[in-house]
Amino acid sequence: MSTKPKIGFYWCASCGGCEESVVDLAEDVLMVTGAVDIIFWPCAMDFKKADIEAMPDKSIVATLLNGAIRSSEQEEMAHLLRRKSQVLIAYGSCAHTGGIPSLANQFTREQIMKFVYEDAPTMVNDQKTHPQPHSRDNGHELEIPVLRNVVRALDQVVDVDYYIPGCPPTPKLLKEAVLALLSGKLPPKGTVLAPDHAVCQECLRNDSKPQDISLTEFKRPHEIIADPEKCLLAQGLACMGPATRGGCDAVCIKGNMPCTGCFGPVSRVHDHGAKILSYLASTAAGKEEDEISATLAGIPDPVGTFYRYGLAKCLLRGKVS
Amino acid sequence: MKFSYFPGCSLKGTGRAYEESLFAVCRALGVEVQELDDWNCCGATAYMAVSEAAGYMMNTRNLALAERAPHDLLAPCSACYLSLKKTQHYIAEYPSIAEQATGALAAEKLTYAGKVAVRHPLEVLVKDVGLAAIKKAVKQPLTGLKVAPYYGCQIVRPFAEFDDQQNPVLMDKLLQALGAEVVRYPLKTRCCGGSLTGTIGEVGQRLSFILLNEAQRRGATCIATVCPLCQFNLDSYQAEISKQWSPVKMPVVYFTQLLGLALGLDAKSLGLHRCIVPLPPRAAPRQEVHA
Amino acid sequence: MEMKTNGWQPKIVAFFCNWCTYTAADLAGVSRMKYAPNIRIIRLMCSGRLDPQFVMAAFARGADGVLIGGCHPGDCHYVEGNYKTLRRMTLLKRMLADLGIEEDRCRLEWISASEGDKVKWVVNDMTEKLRALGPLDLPGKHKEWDAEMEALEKEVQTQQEGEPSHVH
Amino acid sequence: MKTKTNGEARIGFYVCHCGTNIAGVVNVAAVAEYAGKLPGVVVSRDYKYMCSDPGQELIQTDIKEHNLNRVVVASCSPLLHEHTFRTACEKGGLNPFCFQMVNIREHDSWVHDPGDPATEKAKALVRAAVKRVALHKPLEVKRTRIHPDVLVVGGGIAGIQAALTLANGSQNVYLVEREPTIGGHMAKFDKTFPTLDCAACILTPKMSAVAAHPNIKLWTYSEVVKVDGFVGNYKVQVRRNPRYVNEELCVGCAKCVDACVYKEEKFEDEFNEGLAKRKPVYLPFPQATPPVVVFDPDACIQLKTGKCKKSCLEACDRDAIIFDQKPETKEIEVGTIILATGFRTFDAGRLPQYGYGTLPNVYTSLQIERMVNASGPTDGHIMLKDGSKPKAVGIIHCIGSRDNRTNRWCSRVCCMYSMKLAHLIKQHTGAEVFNFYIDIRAPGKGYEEFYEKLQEEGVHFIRGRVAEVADWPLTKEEEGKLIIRVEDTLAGFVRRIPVDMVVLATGLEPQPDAQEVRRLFNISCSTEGWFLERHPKLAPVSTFTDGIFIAGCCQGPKDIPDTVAQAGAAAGEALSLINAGFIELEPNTSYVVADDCSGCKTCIPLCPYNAISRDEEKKKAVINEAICKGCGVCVAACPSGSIVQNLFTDDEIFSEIEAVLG
Repeated sequence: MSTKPKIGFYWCASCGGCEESVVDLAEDVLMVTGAVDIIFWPCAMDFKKADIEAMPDKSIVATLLNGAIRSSEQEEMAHLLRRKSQVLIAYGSCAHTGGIPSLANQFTREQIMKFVYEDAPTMVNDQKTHPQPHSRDNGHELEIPVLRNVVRALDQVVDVDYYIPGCPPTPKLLKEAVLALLSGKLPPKGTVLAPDHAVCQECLRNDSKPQDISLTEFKRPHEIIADPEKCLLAQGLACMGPATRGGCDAVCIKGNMPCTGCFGPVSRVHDHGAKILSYLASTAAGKEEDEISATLAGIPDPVGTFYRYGLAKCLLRGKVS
Repeated sequence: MKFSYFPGCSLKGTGRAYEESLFAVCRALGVEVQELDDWNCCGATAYMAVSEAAGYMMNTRNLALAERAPHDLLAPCSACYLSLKKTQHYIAEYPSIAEQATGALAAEKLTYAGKVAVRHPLEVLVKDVGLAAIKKAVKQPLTGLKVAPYYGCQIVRPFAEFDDQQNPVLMDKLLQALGAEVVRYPLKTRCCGGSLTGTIGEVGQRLSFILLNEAQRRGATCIATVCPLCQFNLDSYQAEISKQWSPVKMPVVYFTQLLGLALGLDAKSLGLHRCIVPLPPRAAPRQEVHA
Repeated sequence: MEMKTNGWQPKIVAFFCNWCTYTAADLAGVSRMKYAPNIRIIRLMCSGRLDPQFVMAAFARGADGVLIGGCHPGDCHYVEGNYKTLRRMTLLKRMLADLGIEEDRCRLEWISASEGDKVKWVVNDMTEKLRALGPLDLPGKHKEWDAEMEALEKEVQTQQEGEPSHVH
Repeated sequence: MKTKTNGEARIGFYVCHCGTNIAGVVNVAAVAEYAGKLPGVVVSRDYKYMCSDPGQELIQTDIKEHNLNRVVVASCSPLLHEHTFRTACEKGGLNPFCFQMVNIREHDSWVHDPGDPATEKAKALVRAAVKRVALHKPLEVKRTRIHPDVLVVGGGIAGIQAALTLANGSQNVYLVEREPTIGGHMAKFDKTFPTLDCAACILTPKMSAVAAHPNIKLWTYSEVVKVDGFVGNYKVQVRRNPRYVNEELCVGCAKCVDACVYKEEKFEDEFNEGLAKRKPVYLPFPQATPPVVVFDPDACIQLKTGKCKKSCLEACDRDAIIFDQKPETKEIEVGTIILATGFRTFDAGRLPQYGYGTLPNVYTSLQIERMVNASGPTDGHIMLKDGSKPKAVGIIHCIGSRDNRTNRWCSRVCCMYSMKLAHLIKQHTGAEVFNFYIDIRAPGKGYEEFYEKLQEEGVHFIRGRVAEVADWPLTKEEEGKLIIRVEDTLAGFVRRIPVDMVVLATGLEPQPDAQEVRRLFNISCSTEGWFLERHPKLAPVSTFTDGIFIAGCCQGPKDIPDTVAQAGAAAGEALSLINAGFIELEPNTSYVVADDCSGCKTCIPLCPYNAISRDEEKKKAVINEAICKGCGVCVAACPSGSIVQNLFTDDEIFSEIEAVLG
């Protein structure tokens, strides 16, 4: 039996982009596979849950779990992998802060089911059939996982050791994390494995930002052709860079798109959305309420904009009534 | 510009000239007035003195009727104006009265939401129609006519909503716009005797005398008023007053009548023939005035 | 809901600026004005110090209402801090509405140092409005949300103690 | 500074009874017991008066005996006693900022009824303070140098007194006055109550002393237009309006006035309250200081049209007239500022029922002051419009005071000056004098005695608010008279009292531009417009802005003795700062944690004092803590939580929020 350290990958409520990001390691993936045994990776390899259950507790050195937790099955797998792993890493925005799936916390489960199975424009369902957790077919008892009322980040379900942020994380961060694991030089538990400064520090357009921008209008990316050299915020785009953890090398901004906040906040911030709000409102002009409202009208969906990757980690955790 | 109109008893009786002149000037100035259907007594004096609650109920009914139309309610009689305003105030401030009123209205399937605005024609003419528009419409300026503006007590107390409580000036401004000379008349809000002229005559009439005598002393040709009771008190007893104290001869007219004259309307249509002490013909040059 | 409102008192966390509103609250005290005891005042030097995170934290920790008091526009001890507050609050109110927090639960008031009576009025008025809205109780709500996971967690625990078995 | 803050928090907690002020409402014993069980609290006590010496010693002893490193006191407002307890901590060997105060008097016992809710509130506030104080860090007090020069704004008796006190104490003073002369309202008075000494006799020497004082720079006809900086270091711009005269050359001989092409005095004389006229060029009054004429640009033909013979130029043998004089802006640096901008009198025309402006022989009190003054427009004769002496005079009190429709406050001086005028009128004319009053307010030294003296002199006092000054006689005797209609509330009936002259005792109001002035100086106003003192009893001449003091009627109506006392107090406060040489500033400033800062520049434009700049080499924000005034606006905005405000850190505030809720 191989003595190489055992590593697992798993996905919950996610788009699959995080899985792709592992492949984005390119030739470095060989370095990884050379150094570790991947014992569980449902996306790429045919291992079964029962195989994991059969393993002794803590026999996996590290599991990188991506995706938010929305269903009972995901919850169960999170518990299982937690038990079997020495180190559990929340990998990517969804596991880290709830990600895009947690925007669903603005709606009840019933609203979502009704929309998806009845009201969605692409849906034809005259019988108004909804999936049933328990059913009988051909004499068999069938069971599917239960959808939870709210979407959770991984650490809202099980204990998490480290976080690798990003939608998806960059190969660089993954490589550094794996190297740290292999070398055993791990930072204190709970650390986000990315720098603790904001994106602006890495942004090549930082110097082009004027000191006082006092915006009278916010624009959305499709409304302008952005100057590829200048600070996007100064051009009226609500860039989340100043309030978002760096480590991505400002990759979106290099693509002339504003930062949307996928790395989550820095460690000093308790509520990413509220902090984004505070900073963006501080750059707005106006002294009268009407004037201010008119300026801020360029941000049509504050919740969706400020908590795009982390409504689960909003201090309110979602829509509360 | 359209208003609901609450005449009250006076404008259909002793104050008929007020209604006639009001209608005439409104027509001339393009203000539409629609008499409130099925209105009842405002409860002034008699009811309010005996049972305030009954007074409020009666007025709430008038207000509820008025709310069926989307217009402000015009109440030219000072007593009506005050009773309606007072009722609105008490209903807004005291839930127990409001509850009682709601109950009373329910018997007639009426409701009152507290939305209708009660307005006095002086305010409507000066502020809504506007002095500029009135000035433009003047055909016969009242040049040389010396008028003592008399507001009486009720449109400024306790709710002076559209003018100064101590020193109301809207009528002064209106009369000046008509070309009249306004006499400084510091008694403009002093009591005319009110109901006392009917009960304790010598007390009430003495109060009327003071007003008439002072207007005369200050060289006024006439007194202009906004209130049917004031007009009645001041106009009707001048013979007795002259005997009792000293001779007075002072025409007392409604401000709407003077406005009508300035707009070139004929004296008859303004009800000027109903005055006991006639307005001298010089003031109404186009028409002979019958006493 | 009925059960919860039994004996329930609204909790208001207030953030008052040192120069105007905090002083006004002191004045209300010196003038012995009586008002509802539901408010807990936290002093900031300027309403401009108010980080929207504080409002979120207060709600998350169980406040039924958050009151922010600053100097009147043009009167800020720090020239323009209150305008910065106004900008943040304008956006925050919109966001809170989207998150299902009723408008009356988060209030911005300009109260100058001389307006002790306004402190009294605002606190009483806000307390009444919160009473009418009922408890927000986010800690309770979050606990309720998480109750759905308890069954599984328990099962996982017993599993750890005994033999591995299938959950479904 | 010795500081014991290492290791775990060891907190001492003290709750004050404040006599029964707190203990009568809040169960202090229960609060102390509760606090004793909170994490980190090692001593918990309640005590009768924590601010007393034994109370403070209690803290000091406990710090030593129990090795405390944090202290919390629950008592009154920190705005009152925070400094007291910080000092006590310091004396006990603790850094003064390892202390937190809980306001359970102004914010609790004084505003709530006795009982559980008040006690529960106290516990919640205590919980928050205890949790917060554990996070406190020792801080150093910052010092700032005090520029020794002082600016005094307003040259009435308050400003004069303050300026002289400071100048006599060897300080350089700038005295700025808007009018062409100093002297203010007092210069218009004839006598002062209750001693009846001549106002000019006591004021004129002070005015001359100001003009002659080597330490006082007197700028009349000037206004403060801009104020920057902070205590100890104010930069002030003063605009000197052109009076079209070289102040250095003019000696006030008034030859130009005689030579003016206007032979008649045609323009309203402000100093004589409209009772006299003056020329376009004039000396405001004989003792005007500085004794320099002034040209009225709205009246002078040369200034209005440029087409005048300019006979004044020839008349002036000192060539002092400068028709093309321009406004001039001076920039000065001062450490402290005293505002003594005074009041205006109520406009009696706002109450038409009293006939001011419409009835002849209705005067304001200030007009009578001028009339009775020997150098006034009537050479000291009190006379009616027709030149005759009045036989009966009515003085109506509370015009624009104690009235819901105008001003609610008592103007404090009207009762006394009305009695003074009653005395003078009686003395000068022998007339019957009637005072119509609501209450007589004579609460000063010798004031009640003065009231008694007036009664003995036969001055009538009728209690009742006058309804009207009427000119409509009902009897022969009333004809040609002013009839005062009043309900005599002591006799219980309505009276009509005919008089020849009516004096309206107009009240005091804030200056019409009080709001602009207070914005300029960044101080507060009451809703009425009076400048707000820092504390009505303990800091009556201080404002909420350090280094700015107020004196005289700009703070509220008061008489000359009180004004002079306040002016002295304000000067004393300024002197105490100057003598100390520096002021200790609250260390609640903010700083950037350079390692955390991403250099996003969000904070830079937000600072009202331009204290934040960008280190272009490191690409990080830097706060100049000497300029920072500690509002924390940048901290709230910093998108990466990289700015920390001392005494108000995020962690401290979050812990307060958490603990206050349970």
